[in-house]
Amino acid sequence: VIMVSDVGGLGDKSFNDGTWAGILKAKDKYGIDVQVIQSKEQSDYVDNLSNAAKEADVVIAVGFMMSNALFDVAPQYPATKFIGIDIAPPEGGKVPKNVQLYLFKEQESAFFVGYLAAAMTKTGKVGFIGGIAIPPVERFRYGYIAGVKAYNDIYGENVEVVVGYTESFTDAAKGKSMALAQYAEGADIIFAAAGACGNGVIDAAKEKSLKLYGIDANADLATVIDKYFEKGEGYFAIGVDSDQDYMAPGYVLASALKRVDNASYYGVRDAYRNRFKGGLQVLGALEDGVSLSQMKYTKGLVPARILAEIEYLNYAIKSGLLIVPDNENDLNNFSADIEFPF
Amino acid sequence: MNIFQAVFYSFSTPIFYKLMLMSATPLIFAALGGVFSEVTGVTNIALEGIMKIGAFTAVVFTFYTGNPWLGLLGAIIAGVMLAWLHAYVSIRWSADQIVSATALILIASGLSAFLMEPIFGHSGQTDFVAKIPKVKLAFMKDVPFFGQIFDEMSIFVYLAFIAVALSWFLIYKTPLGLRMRAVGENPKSADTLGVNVFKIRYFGVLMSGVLAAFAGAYLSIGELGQFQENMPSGKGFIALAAMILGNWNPVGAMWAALLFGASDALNIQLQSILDIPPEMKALLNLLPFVITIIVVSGFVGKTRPPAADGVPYEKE
Amino acid sequence: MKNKLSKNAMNILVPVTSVIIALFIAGIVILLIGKNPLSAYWVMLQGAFGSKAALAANISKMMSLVLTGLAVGFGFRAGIFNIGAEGQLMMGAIFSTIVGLNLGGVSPVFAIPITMLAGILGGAFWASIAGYLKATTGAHEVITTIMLNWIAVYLTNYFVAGPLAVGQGVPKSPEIAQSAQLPPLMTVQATTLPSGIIVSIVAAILVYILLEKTTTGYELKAVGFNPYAAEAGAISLSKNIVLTMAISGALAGLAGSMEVMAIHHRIFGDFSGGKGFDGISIALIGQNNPIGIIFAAFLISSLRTGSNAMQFAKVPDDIVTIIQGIIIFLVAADRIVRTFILKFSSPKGGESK
Amino acid sequence: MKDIVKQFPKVLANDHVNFLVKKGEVHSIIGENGAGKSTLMNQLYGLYTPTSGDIYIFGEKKVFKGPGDAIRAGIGMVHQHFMLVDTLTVAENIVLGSEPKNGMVFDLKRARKEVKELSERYGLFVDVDAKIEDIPVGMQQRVEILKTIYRGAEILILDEPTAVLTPQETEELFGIIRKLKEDGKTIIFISHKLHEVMEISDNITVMRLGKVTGNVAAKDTNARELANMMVGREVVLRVEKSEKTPGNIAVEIDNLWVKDNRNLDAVRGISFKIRKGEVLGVAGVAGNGQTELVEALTGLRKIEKGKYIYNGEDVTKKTVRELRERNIGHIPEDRYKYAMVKEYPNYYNLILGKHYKEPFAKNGFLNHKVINKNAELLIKRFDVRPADGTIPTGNLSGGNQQKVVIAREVSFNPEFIVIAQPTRGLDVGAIEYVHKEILNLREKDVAVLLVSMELEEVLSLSDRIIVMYEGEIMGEVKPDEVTIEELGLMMAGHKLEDIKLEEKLAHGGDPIEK
Ligand SMILES: Nc1ncnc2c1ncn2[C@@H]1O[C@H](COP(=O)(O)OP(=O)(O)OP(=O)(O)O)[C@@H](O)[C@H]1O
Ligand SMILES: Nc1ncnc2c1ncn2[C@@H]1O[C@H](COP(=O)(O)OP(=O)(O)OP(=O)(O)O)[C@@H](O)[C@H]1O
Ligand SMILES: [Mg+2]
Ligand SMILES: [Mg+2]
Repeated sequence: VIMVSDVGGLGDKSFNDGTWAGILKAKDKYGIDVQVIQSKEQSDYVDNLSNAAKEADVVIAVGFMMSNALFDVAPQYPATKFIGIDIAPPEGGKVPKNVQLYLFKEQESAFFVGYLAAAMTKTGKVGFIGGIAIPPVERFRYGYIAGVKAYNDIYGENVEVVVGYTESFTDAAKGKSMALAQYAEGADIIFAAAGACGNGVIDAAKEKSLKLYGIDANADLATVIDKYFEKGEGYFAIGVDSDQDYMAPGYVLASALKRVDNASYYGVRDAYRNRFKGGLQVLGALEDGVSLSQMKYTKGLVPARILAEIEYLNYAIKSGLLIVPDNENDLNNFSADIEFPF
Repeated sequence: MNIFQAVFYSFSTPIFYKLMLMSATPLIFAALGGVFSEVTGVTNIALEGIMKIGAFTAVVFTFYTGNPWLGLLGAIIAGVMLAWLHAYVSIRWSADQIVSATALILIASGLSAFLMEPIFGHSGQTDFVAKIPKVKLAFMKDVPFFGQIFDEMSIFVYLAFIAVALSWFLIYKTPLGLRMRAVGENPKSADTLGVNVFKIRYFGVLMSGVLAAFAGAYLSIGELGQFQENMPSGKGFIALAAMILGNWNPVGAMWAALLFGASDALNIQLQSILDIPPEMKALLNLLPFVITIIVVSGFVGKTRPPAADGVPYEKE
Repeated sequence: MKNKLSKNAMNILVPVTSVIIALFIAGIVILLIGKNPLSAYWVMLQGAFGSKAALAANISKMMSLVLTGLAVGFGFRAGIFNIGAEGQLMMGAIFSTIVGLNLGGVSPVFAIPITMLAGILGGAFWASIAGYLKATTGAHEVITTIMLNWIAVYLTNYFVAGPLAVGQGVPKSPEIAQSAQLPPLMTVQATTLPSGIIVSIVAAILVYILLEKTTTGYELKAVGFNPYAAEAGAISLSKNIVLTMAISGALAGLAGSMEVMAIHHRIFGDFSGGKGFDGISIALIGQNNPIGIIFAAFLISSLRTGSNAMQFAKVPDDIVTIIQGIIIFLVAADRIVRTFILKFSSPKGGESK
Repeated sequence: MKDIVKQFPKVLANDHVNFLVKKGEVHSIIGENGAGKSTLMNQLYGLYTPTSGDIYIFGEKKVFKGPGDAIRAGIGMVHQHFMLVDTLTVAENIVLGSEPKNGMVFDLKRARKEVKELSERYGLFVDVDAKIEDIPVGMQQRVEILKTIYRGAEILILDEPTAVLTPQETEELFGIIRKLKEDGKTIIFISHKLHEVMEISDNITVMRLGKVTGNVAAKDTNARELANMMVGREVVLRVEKSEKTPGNIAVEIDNLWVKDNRNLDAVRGISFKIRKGEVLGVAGVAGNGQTELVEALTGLRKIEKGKYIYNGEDVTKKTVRELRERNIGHIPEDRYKYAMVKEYPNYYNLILGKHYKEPFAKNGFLNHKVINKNAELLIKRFDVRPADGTIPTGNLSGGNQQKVVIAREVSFNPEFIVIAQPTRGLDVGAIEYVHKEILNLREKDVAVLLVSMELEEVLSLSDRIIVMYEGEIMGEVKPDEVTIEELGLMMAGHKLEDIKLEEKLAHGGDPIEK
């Protein structure tokens, strides 16, 4: 199995790393040979995919950037199986037989964190920071705003969302500045769907909280939590893609997960068991494709009722009772028609 | 709020000034670095590369020692080493300074990316390390407005302005500075007076390594606490522009960096204030660049580099 | 310097030696990480030249590098540092795409040149902004072109996510009309040998002719060497500054146009991938000479293509970035290499300097 | 200096030169352009290392690693091309490299004071706070001399110090040299102007093609003999021009106002006419608006006010190209900067200005065949050496560069030509040649505006002379009706009428007293 990364490359703490984790899991289980090839620029994709196709039985293309290259290369190597992570079908909609695509319902995990943020805000304002307005980022935004709306509908509140774009997935300094600006405008929880810019957002949350709590950077989690309750407020970031809660325990409220690891694992597993079908699969909460993080460090901060509500929302989504909007139109028409059974 | 109200509102908030300073700080350091190098007649478009290696080494040293001040020291060492390469081939071997700098940018990014795996066990971004603590000014706390800007600020911000003052002093008020300017303007003339042109140029280029390393260290251990592969994100080039816009003068470079920082802060704040569609918010990011172009062409006009900038000096 | 080697031999020997030294240094690094440098380099060589597909991939990379190299080099000849090829390339790509999208019913005989022209104009327009500002207000081109680069990046993002967006996934425009696409010269599986390479070579020759055989070239070079004398010699500085920028931008715009017409058939986010910046080193390695630039571009594209393959020998690709850096560094420090060569070519040991 | 050999990559610049200077004398070196004078001195100053040979200072053998060593050995040098930092002030330039300090700080106050004192002591007036780029060349020259004295030089090398000076300034300089000599300093003086050499030196060394060809005491020789020793043939030191009646008016200037780089009025309402076949000389101390006048007439500088009529047409607002199209030629004063592209081969520099026109170009393409042919012809006709069209013009000696420029402008067949400082820095042979060419133009009915600081030159070539002072014309005279004294007064700012009036008064006495 060879994985071809996009220009983000390994170490992005996002879908490249996630995909790789899934592959490693499959490796441990089935004892297959694995390798990763990194791409430096757009024009490397065709080249790298072709070379990989000659070497490997299964080639995994990671990232939406690679879609054109993938659909050019795959038909040329019918004997090789291709797995596309976060890659949408071509415009015609016809996916080559030897290609299995995985997409994600980012809006669903964003919905959870949106609901959570709305429930947790003390200021009535939450933030969203996007990188570049590409479709996955936009789906995160739709879901996030829908989550806030749902909370507003259910509780008759009026939590607002401040939106900003860094126009970059790499400039952490800009992410931090933007987070500080949003905090200054009254937001106290910010969800960053902006790649590595998000690290800056997390840093901003930590910095603001440290000041508010009057503790220093090395304070342990217990102190942080105590202080939160003592002050009755705090600043939080919300992570994206992978579980980023550990990056600043106590300051990252939760992460909206996109389980690319599961996707790559499913793909490799199917190929190994000769059950590879080809086609498109959109992984949502139901398929364990997206979810809310474990909230290992922050669960104690959230009222049990809210956690229960989110659990129920998860159920509602999985069972189709609730459909989270994935475009501007649906978002505008969205209203949460939910009654909690408790 | 309409756009004008929003702009005025921005100017009236402390956070605007804070963001401006944060955004300007790395630019000031790097632009000063550029000034030092170019005032002695060696162009240095490798600022981006030096910043990168500085940011990276700062994290590595902090990672191993746990002490971010040693991290800063490491950054300076690495920055000076990279700058030395530039100096050595530019001064000793009359190399094309733009090519040499371009090469160093590549080497810096190759090296920092490559070393991440052996040191941290993964690539892309490093682990989080300790940051250089912020300066808290207790007496500022209750001062209205200013208190909120200066209550807690990275020491780099203050250092940047101190560096501006020191650089200005060094370049315009000391014998060394006089010689630097002479060497950048007319090396032959300096040479005929027994001034060691090569030494002075080495000094200028190495200083640019020190200062650009500060810029890099600010980004990594000053604010974020980690290094990411794309770290300076083009700030080295913007610093280059700031240096030119500031007419190769430390104080001018500072104003140029502040101008850029202010427009960047304005962009970020407007996005947080204005209720406009997402596409429009994305386009607000153009603001700093458009403002810079307008300022350079509308108000600043022609700037004048040191006459021997980029010209290797050869004896005989 | 008493050298027995002819100037031409030196011009070839220096880059070759630089490459060898760089590979040697990198070889040590590869050894240090426990890999065999020889086999790694063998894979690299295979990856760059070993097969038709490799060569095609190599040349399709080279295609726009020649053009951005020409763009920057052309500016240097006239004394202008166009650091904005990156943005001009993107503007060329945007213009070509927009025009190419709307030429559905038009015969290729018209559609191809029109689309190409659109890209050329797009790049020229973008660069002319910097040229015009320099000529009228004295605004330094390094500042303006750096800023225009960023603006072009954001505009591209805006177009592919907004007005031109199509489909899901990558923010991208639709494919341009079939009739506006440049057919490949050869297809090896998914890799094509783009016919755009011919355009690049022709452009290099045209630039050569422009510089060496025309009054325009005469004037541009004069302005580059000595603007005062040029002015006294009845050459308009402002006209030539704008013209230089426009032509330089046109070449970069053509690069974007070729990427669209011959390879991707559309524009998408993060389009350039640094080709404009590569143009700087390529121009200087090729000594701003159009023919030299062709070879310099080939050198860089070979390294890039080979490096991709080298990863299959489990050598991290960052090594290749380092190798590239070292090669370019040694090209800059060509005198060190020259001294080195002389030392080795004369048994008594050549004199330094 | 004993047996000095200096080999440059392509040229043997000094070939076993022996050169001896006695303490306390003024010793001149003369020789054609490229004879190796500057090279020899640069070795004495530690800038170049001799390929072989030894240097002895006050009897002691010295090896200089750089100018620093030479300075410490008591040697100072004023270079042929000024070594000044344009953007620094006079005081800063003078103390550069041995700055007075106050702790760590550069003590500018003391520097200014010391410089002022020195300048007063030797009568070398300078404005210590002015930037070099803003002061006239004469003052720059004084700055250069002060630089050496400031460092306590005992031996002063002056490499062509008078090339850019007015006669008055030269006289001042000689006064200074004498004063320095009285102070016991030793002076080495290089010049192409033989009468100066005769006037100031004790001993004279003549160089030719890298070798010393003669050594005489000044009192035992004369200018003519020196010229012949230098060039190796008979030279005509003063040209004779033919009697000639000028034709119609070619150029008419009326109330012309032009600004300088600092946006101050440099030319202030001057008017004159030039007829065909007439040479109008413009005399004056440099920096009195001549440069701006020249640039205005050739389209390089904007005319603020006034009229510029050429062949009956108003060309006040025309561009350089439009003026060149009308056959107005230009030989600029700064040939390195304005007259040629140093990197271009001769064949390109020989067409600069008409490069876009037939026969050199057609439909935008250069016709290299014609261009080469043109170069071949001109190089032959104007005796440019080496006779090779493909050599970059920058690699020629100054005299030959000037030949290239003249060849080009003459070959363009001008009807009006503006010539500025045409013989600056050239040796006698070359000067003779240039003067002949200017008179040839006059013969061909070209209207000539000749700007020169060399009074001799202006007097011998012009039909009429105007003198400029602070942007105004002090008066117009005929060369054979004016004395050097009168010219000198006008150059110092006295109006011709006033001078005449005073003369009248002096000669006629005071009518009232009578
Ligand atoms: N740096 C140099 N490199 C190579 N050749 C040189 C260099 N400097 C001078 N030459 C050559 O050495 C010879 C002597 O030049 P030099 O400058 O000493 O002449 P000069 O007598 O001072 O002439 P001039 O009267 O024009 O000043 C010339 O032929 C010149 O070509
Ligand atoms: N650094 C150098 N490298 C090569 N050639 C040089 C160098 N410096 C001077 N020369 C050559 O030396 C020759 C003349 O030198 P130099 O400038 O001393 O005399 P010149 O031009 O005759 O002076 P002038 O006419 O001003 O008295 C020219 O051929 C010039 O190209
Ligand atoms: Mg000379
Ligand atoms: Mg000389």
